[in-house]
Amino acid sequence: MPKVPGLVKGLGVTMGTLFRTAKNGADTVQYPHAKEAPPVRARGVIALREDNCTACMLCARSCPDWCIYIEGHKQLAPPRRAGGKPRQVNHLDRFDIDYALCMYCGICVEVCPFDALFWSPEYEYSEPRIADLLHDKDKLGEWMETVPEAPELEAGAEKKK
Amino acid sequence: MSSMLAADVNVAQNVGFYIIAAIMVFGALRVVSGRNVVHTALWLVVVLGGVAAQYLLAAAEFVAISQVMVYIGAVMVLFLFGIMLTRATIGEESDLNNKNWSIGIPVSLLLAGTLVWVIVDQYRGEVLASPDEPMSTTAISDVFLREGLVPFLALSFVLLAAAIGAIVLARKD
Amino acid sequence: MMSIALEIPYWGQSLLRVLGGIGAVLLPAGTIVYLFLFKMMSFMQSRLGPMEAGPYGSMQLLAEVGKWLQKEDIIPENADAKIYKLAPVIVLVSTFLLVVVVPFGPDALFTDFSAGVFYALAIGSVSVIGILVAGWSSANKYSLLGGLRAAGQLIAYELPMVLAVVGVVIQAGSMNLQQIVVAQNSGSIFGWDGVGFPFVLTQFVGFLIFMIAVQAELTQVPFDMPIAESELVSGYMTEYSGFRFLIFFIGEFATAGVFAFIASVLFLGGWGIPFSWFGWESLDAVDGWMNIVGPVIMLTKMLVLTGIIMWVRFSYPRFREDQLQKFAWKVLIPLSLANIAVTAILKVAI
Amino acid sequence: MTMLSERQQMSYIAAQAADARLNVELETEGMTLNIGPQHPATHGTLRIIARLDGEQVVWAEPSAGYMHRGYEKLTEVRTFPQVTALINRIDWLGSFANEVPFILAAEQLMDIEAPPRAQHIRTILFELSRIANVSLFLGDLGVQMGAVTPVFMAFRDREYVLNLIEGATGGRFHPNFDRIGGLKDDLPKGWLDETRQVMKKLRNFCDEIEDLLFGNEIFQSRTRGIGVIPADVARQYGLSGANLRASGVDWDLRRDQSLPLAYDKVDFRVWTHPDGDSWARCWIRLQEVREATKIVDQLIETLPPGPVMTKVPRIIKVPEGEAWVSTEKPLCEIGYYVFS
Amino acid sequence: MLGATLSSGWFLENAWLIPLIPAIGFVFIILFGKKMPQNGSEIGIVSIGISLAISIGATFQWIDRVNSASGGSDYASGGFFGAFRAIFPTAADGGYGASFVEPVVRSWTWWQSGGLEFGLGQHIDGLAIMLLLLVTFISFLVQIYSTEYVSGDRRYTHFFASLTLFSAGMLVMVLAENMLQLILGWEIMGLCSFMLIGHWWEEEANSRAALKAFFTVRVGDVGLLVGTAIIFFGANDWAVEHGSNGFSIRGISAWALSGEASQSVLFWGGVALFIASIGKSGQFPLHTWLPDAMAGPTPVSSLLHSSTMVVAGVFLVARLYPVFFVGFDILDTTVNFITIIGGITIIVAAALAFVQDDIKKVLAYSTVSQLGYMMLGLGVGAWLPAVFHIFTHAFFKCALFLGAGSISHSGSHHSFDMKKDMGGLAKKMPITAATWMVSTAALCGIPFFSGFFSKDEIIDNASHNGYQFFYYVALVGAFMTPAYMTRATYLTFFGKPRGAAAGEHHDEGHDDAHGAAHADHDDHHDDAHDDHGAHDDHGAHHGPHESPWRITAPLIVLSILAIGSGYLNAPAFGTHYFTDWVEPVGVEVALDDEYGHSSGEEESAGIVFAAVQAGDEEYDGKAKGCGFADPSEGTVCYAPKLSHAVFSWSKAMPSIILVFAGILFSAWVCMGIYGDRRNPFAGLTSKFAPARWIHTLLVNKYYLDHLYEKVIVFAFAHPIARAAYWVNQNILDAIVNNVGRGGRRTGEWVYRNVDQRVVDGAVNASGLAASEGGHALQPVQSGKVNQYGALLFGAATVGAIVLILVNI
Amino acid sequence: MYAVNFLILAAVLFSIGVFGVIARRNAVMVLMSIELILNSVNLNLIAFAMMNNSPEGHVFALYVIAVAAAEVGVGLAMVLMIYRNRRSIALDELSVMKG
Repeated sequence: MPKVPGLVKGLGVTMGTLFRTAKNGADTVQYPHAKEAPPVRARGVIALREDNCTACMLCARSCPDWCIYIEGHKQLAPPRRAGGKPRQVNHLDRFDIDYALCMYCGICVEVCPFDALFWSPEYEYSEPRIADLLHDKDKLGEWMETVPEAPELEAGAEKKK
Repeated sequence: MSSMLAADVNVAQNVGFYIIAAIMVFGALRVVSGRNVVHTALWLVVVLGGVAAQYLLAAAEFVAISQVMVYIGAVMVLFLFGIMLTRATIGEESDLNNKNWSIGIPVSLLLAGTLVWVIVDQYRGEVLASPDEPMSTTAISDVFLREGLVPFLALSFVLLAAAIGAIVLARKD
Repeated sequence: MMSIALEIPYWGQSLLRVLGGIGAVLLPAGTIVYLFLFKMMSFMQSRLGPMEAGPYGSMQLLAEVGKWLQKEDIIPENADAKIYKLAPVIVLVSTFLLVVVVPFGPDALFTDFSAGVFYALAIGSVSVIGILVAGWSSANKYSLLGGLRAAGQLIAYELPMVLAVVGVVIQAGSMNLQQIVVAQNSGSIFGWDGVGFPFVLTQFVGFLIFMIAVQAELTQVPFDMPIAESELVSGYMTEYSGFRFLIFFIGEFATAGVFAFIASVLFLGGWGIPFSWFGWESLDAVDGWMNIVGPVIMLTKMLVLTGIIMWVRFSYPRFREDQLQKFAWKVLIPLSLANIAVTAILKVAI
Repeated sequence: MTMLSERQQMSYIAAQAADARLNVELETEGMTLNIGPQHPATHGTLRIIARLDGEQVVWAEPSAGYMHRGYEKLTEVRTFPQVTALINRIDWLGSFANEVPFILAAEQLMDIEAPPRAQHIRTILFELSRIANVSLFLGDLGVQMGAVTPVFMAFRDREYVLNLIEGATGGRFHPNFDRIGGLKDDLPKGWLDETRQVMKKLRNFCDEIEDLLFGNEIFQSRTRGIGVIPADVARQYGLSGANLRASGVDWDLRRDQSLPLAYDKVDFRVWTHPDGDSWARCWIRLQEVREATKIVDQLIETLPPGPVMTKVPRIIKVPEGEAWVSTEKPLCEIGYYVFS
Repeated sequence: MLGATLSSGWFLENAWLIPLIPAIGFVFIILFGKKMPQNGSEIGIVSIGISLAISIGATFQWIDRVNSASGGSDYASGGFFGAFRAIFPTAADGGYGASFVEPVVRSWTWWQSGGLEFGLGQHIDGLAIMLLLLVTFISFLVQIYSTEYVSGDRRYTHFFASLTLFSAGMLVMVLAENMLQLILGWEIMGLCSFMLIGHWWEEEANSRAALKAFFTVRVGDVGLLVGTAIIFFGANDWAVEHGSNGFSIRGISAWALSGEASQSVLFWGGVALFIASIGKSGQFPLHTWLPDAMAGPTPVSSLLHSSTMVVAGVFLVARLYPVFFVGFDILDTTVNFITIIGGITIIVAAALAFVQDDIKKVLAYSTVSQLGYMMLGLGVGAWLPAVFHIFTHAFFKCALFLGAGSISHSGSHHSFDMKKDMGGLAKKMPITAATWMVSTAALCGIPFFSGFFSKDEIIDNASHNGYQFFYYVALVGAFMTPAYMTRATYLTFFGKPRGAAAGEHHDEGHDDAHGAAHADHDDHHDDAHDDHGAHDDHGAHHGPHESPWRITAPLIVLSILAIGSGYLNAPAFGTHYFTDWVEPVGVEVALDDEYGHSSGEEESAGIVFAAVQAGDEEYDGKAKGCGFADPSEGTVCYAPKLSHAVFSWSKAMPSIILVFAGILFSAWVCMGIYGDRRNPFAGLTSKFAPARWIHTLLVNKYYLDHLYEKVIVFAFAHPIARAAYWVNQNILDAIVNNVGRGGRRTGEWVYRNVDQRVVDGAVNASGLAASEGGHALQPVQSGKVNQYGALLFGAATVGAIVLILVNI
Repeated sequence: MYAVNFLILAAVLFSIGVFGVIARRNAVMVLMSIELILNSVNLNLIAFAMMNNSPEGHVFALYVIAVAAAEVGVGLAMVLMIYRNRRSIALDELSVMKG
């Protein structure tokens, strides 16, 4: 079989793609009209369950670029059982994450011993000004709603303890 | 003066001629007096374009097109090339003129005067008949390929020699 | 020409011509940009292209024009401002001058030069000056390099283009574009005149050379060294912004359209349909409705040809500068000379 | 008075010499052109001062160092998990491949080894990041030469790979998935099937690129015989990775080195090319993408069950010592010298 | 016989295809050669083969035509197959003085200017047919040979392309209908010879040889152009009047013999054209390029330098023989330019052949010498023997060259040095040796070999036509030829194997041995080193062996022809086919009144033959007829009437004796010098001073190259350059200076000598005026263009004004 | 149209060109002035051709155009060479031929 010149083959590839796109539609997604669902594990934004947080500062310390700001004070909480001694708990005053600095490494989520931090796949939170990317705990709390369930694992995996 | 109103003088053609001629003369003066090399080259383009337009007025269509093709398309590009390759600075240069440019004015004025005098003396009042249609390419090609064949071939050799010569001159090694 | 001339006053004719000229330049340019630059390229890259402005993004070009018009008109500080402003105009004007020889119908033409082909090629070379001074006056080394490359390239590919056309001229026996159209539509292939005699059949080599040269004249890939984005950062257009960039942009695509018009006239039979279909004997016998249908046919052929140009543009990488020059001087020009020789011999022999 | 470094003096002398040469046999006005770091072809990483004679570069000085980000210093004050997050950023296009050797070095220091399933998944992700990296290179190669379409195809098909990586690790560009002693998590369900589909797509992509770009005569004329590095020169200059293999040296750390990765479980070919020119280097990379897809396919079929994490203390305490681990990254050989 | 319709045929009518096909083949080789399975050589071979086939067809049809003219009307309508029967007619039915056979002429207008048409066309007569057949045949064999010889070469395809184009050029020239076409073919050949000789240009000696060949031939080409111009301006008026033009070969021939031509125009035109022949055919003063051109590959040598290119010069003289015949008064005088040159060439070249160590150079000088024979033959009026010698010489010289190539290819490991690398090869290479022997015998003119018949005819006719002195010159040549050929044969095939022939170089490091073998070559022209490319592919080469069939087959064919071709015209055996077929008969031909196209469909170049007037003279030679008297009214001649010496063995005896004497003497001397040390001739050149001088002179080729390169070039180029520089520096640059200074000096001189003695004041003033004038003018010569421009235009304007004012 | 028109225009252009040749210092600009002169000659040729209604003038004008192209080619090559050797194309510095 005679060799087809590369120039012709190249034209063939582009034209083939053209017809494929016309037939099957594009591989792109028309973004504001249609959205791709991010994977369950996608590290979109960090959500905070404030109730669980004890302001232990583990996350703030382990953050590689120190973008988590936590302030808290000790206060007495009502006793767990009626009549008990009032407990001393750390109350969270401020939990801010500066998403302009965050590098989405996920260490904070991992180190949190109280399951207060979660990854949400939510990604539409851009701001016109960079300073507006500093989100406080209310905002972080809102994202808790978008946190999905942990996915099932592939066959052969051992369940985590 | 009465001859100015001769019936076969086409007014529109004359007006066109004068406008173009004025532009050409102005352009030509800019060419020889301008202070920026690239600007003068562009003025030369204007003059050459004007010449082409005059050819059209003179019903010399083919020559006009050749003028555009050779001069504007090739020669001027070469000029611009040459200028840019020999360090054309942006902005004005003061020393574009010679020391003895003052000789040039009387010489050229004298020349112009003489020529105009002779021309007016000889051809005053002679009217060029407006041809009905432009000089046909066929007629020109007939001259080229019959009487003018040998000069045509000679010219092609000249061009070849010029091309080779230019390459030899401009080559680096 | 006659029928129009009788019915419309002179100023009306003039106006029609000006409008027609602008239309003949801008309409194809816009069509090409939308159809090929926006849509075909996108589809070739498995995406959809602009979809928001207008249905299927058809108004995108207007939006872009609006965007460019409102952008700041930046002139670099060291630039030669006068020439910098003049350069894009030269390019666009040469395109407008180019379109006037193209016949769009038996009477629908702007002017009827007897040496129309020659005129087209001559005017086509004028834009070189615009590009060259654009590069020079920008006071930018990339621009200057781009301008010089463009000039060298346009000159180098002007030659094969002219030489490729010579074959057609020999075959048609005329340099008049209208005559060339007539020669193709009234001819016959071995006595069969069903499709006329488009010169692309006999002048296929010439057609190929012509299209390659057009590709290079338009500085489209694979001959886009002058505006190579990854090397010269758009070359001579580097410093241009806003309105002046728009002129260059329109000029580029308008010239593509006009060259495709000329190519379709030279090789594909132009506006005509084979005269035998309607029993026309000569140009005079052609019906008036061809003045309306002719431009449409032309537009179709033009779109096919520009489609090929753009298709190549979106598929190929570019040459290196020396390869480009070598290709012109060592391949195309000898080939086109051989084409001329063969055509001349066949013309005399047959 | 400013003191010139020796290197600056040398470059000054070279510039003078180039000027002198231009003056002697100059055809045109010489031009000194600065390419980069803002030039589109250099991506902010490199600056080349070139001296041109017409279209010809007669002298050039590359000036590197724009990408130096001071990792060494940054890592001095961070813990091992934090460093892992930073290490991701060394090569943005193949991040996972950055993590692996570092983690391996740390494991070496701690004298632990990840379980086999983790090793397998590491290898899969490692090869996926190779695909993501090199396929973009292949498309971008076209853009640098003026071909606009290949890069879109590359982006299109790289997207599938990135989706895979994101699906498994959560991070598209910076997975940060590797942990000392294993992986952060196991693969999600359905991932393996999807991977199989994507590998098919990528093989198709390789064919397309081969037709569109590599088979193109213009592309070949621009790359063949350009920048030839003979095998001995390549060895002397210490080239590594695909560049070395393009010079005909059969050297691949994946095969020639035994690390706790799953490369010894798969059958793959190490491609070499005798030419050593630009084309050979591109071609080698194309073949490696193909090869990587095959490796991934094989690994998926042989994925062993089991845990993905060994027992490690909660607070990682790396014992004092030093370790050097190098692997065959997408671009070249990368090695980490870890000193604890 | 009168008005007998001449037969013609497709092949004759379309003989123009013969050069065209190789030319097209050339284009194809260039375009597609490298992609072909055999790298393009098959295209060359096929195209030459087709040409050969057409040539053969044309030859048969020409023979048919000749026979039909001379009454063999039996064959006239026989067509192609009839021609077969016509090849060897029963007896010489045409005989001498047969009727004129009209050449087959066709021409097409190429271009036209000022009423002058320049045509391309074919002019087929016996001479052209003979050479067409010869060239295509030899080219065909050489191409086959080359496929083996240069196989594996880096520029294999280009080699075949050049070879094919070269053949096409020669064929164009042979066919040429007019002088311009002849020049075209001539120049194509010149160009191709340059490419072929310099085929291995990487070695400087080769490119120098190519350049030398090119430039030397170019010197002659100036003569060709000048001669063509002279002849054109002399002939055109007459020719146009008779329906042709001054470029047409027939027009020129007819004009030269018409008696209306100016003798001086013919003489100078002839001189100029003969200078072209000298250059191309390597005659005496310009022969030096030919041996150097042996630097080319051997097939090239055999094609260019034995049978085609170098005979182009001879062909030119033969083609325009009327011009030379009348211009040089051939047969009327006992000495003329052609004979002088031819005679000198025979002796000089033969002497040089004695001292060459390089086998190809021996052959080259032998070629030069043989070309001298051909020229001599033409000069003494022996047109036919000279042409016949071209024919026979082509076969045996080609065989010799190819044999030399075969030896170097398979016997001496790409060396051509007879003393170093050959000897005793007869046993190792029997076929090559046998063919070599046969060809040598033919070259030497041993009876019953072809060379004898042609060479002896020349010698005989020299005497017959009254050129007694050159008869002896030719006899001396006849002695020298076998002598040097015997030497070469001895050195190559007999004695002890030496050098490469003994297989030495295959010891370790054969490159070193190789280098040593060539270190003391006086000029490194041979292609041994460069041939390694070709050599690499037969690495299993152990010592001398016989060459493969693609080399031996042409050798065998050629050596058979080296014997057989002579019998085409062997008066000793009463055959004179060649004479009948080739010689144009000198008879007056009636002109058609209207130079129109009355003779059928073929478009003629102008002069049309309507009827043939009987060649009514008795065949006795000189007294009357074409070339000796003006043709009568209304008739023209196309060829001078020549007589042939009648062969007799007694007249041939001197040359036969000399040939054998030469062989024996040479063999004796050779065995002495190269074999047996006790022989009296051993060490002759070292013992005996005059011999040493002669040897030195010969080794240095009479110092001709020194003359050209050192003396002429040096004397001209350097002094001219220096003079130009000097003029530039001292005259042009400072012309006004010198005017001033000269004026002042004049003034001073006058002041001192005249003024002091004669008139004081007046002269003093004039001297001063000159001096001051010079000074005043000096600034004008500023060297600035602008200023010159100002002066030019200013002066022109002033001059114009003055003119106008005067004329008002 | 009057013949004088063309002829006078040509004469004026010619004189301007002559001034350019005399006055300009830059070799390229001298070449440009020469182009002016050549074009004025061409104008004359065309005018006379129109006067005689014959194509010869056109043919000569075309010859002139072709020769001018050759002249520019060689001229600019020389300018480039001068520039290469002397780093300047000022004509009054080129006085090697000074007497």
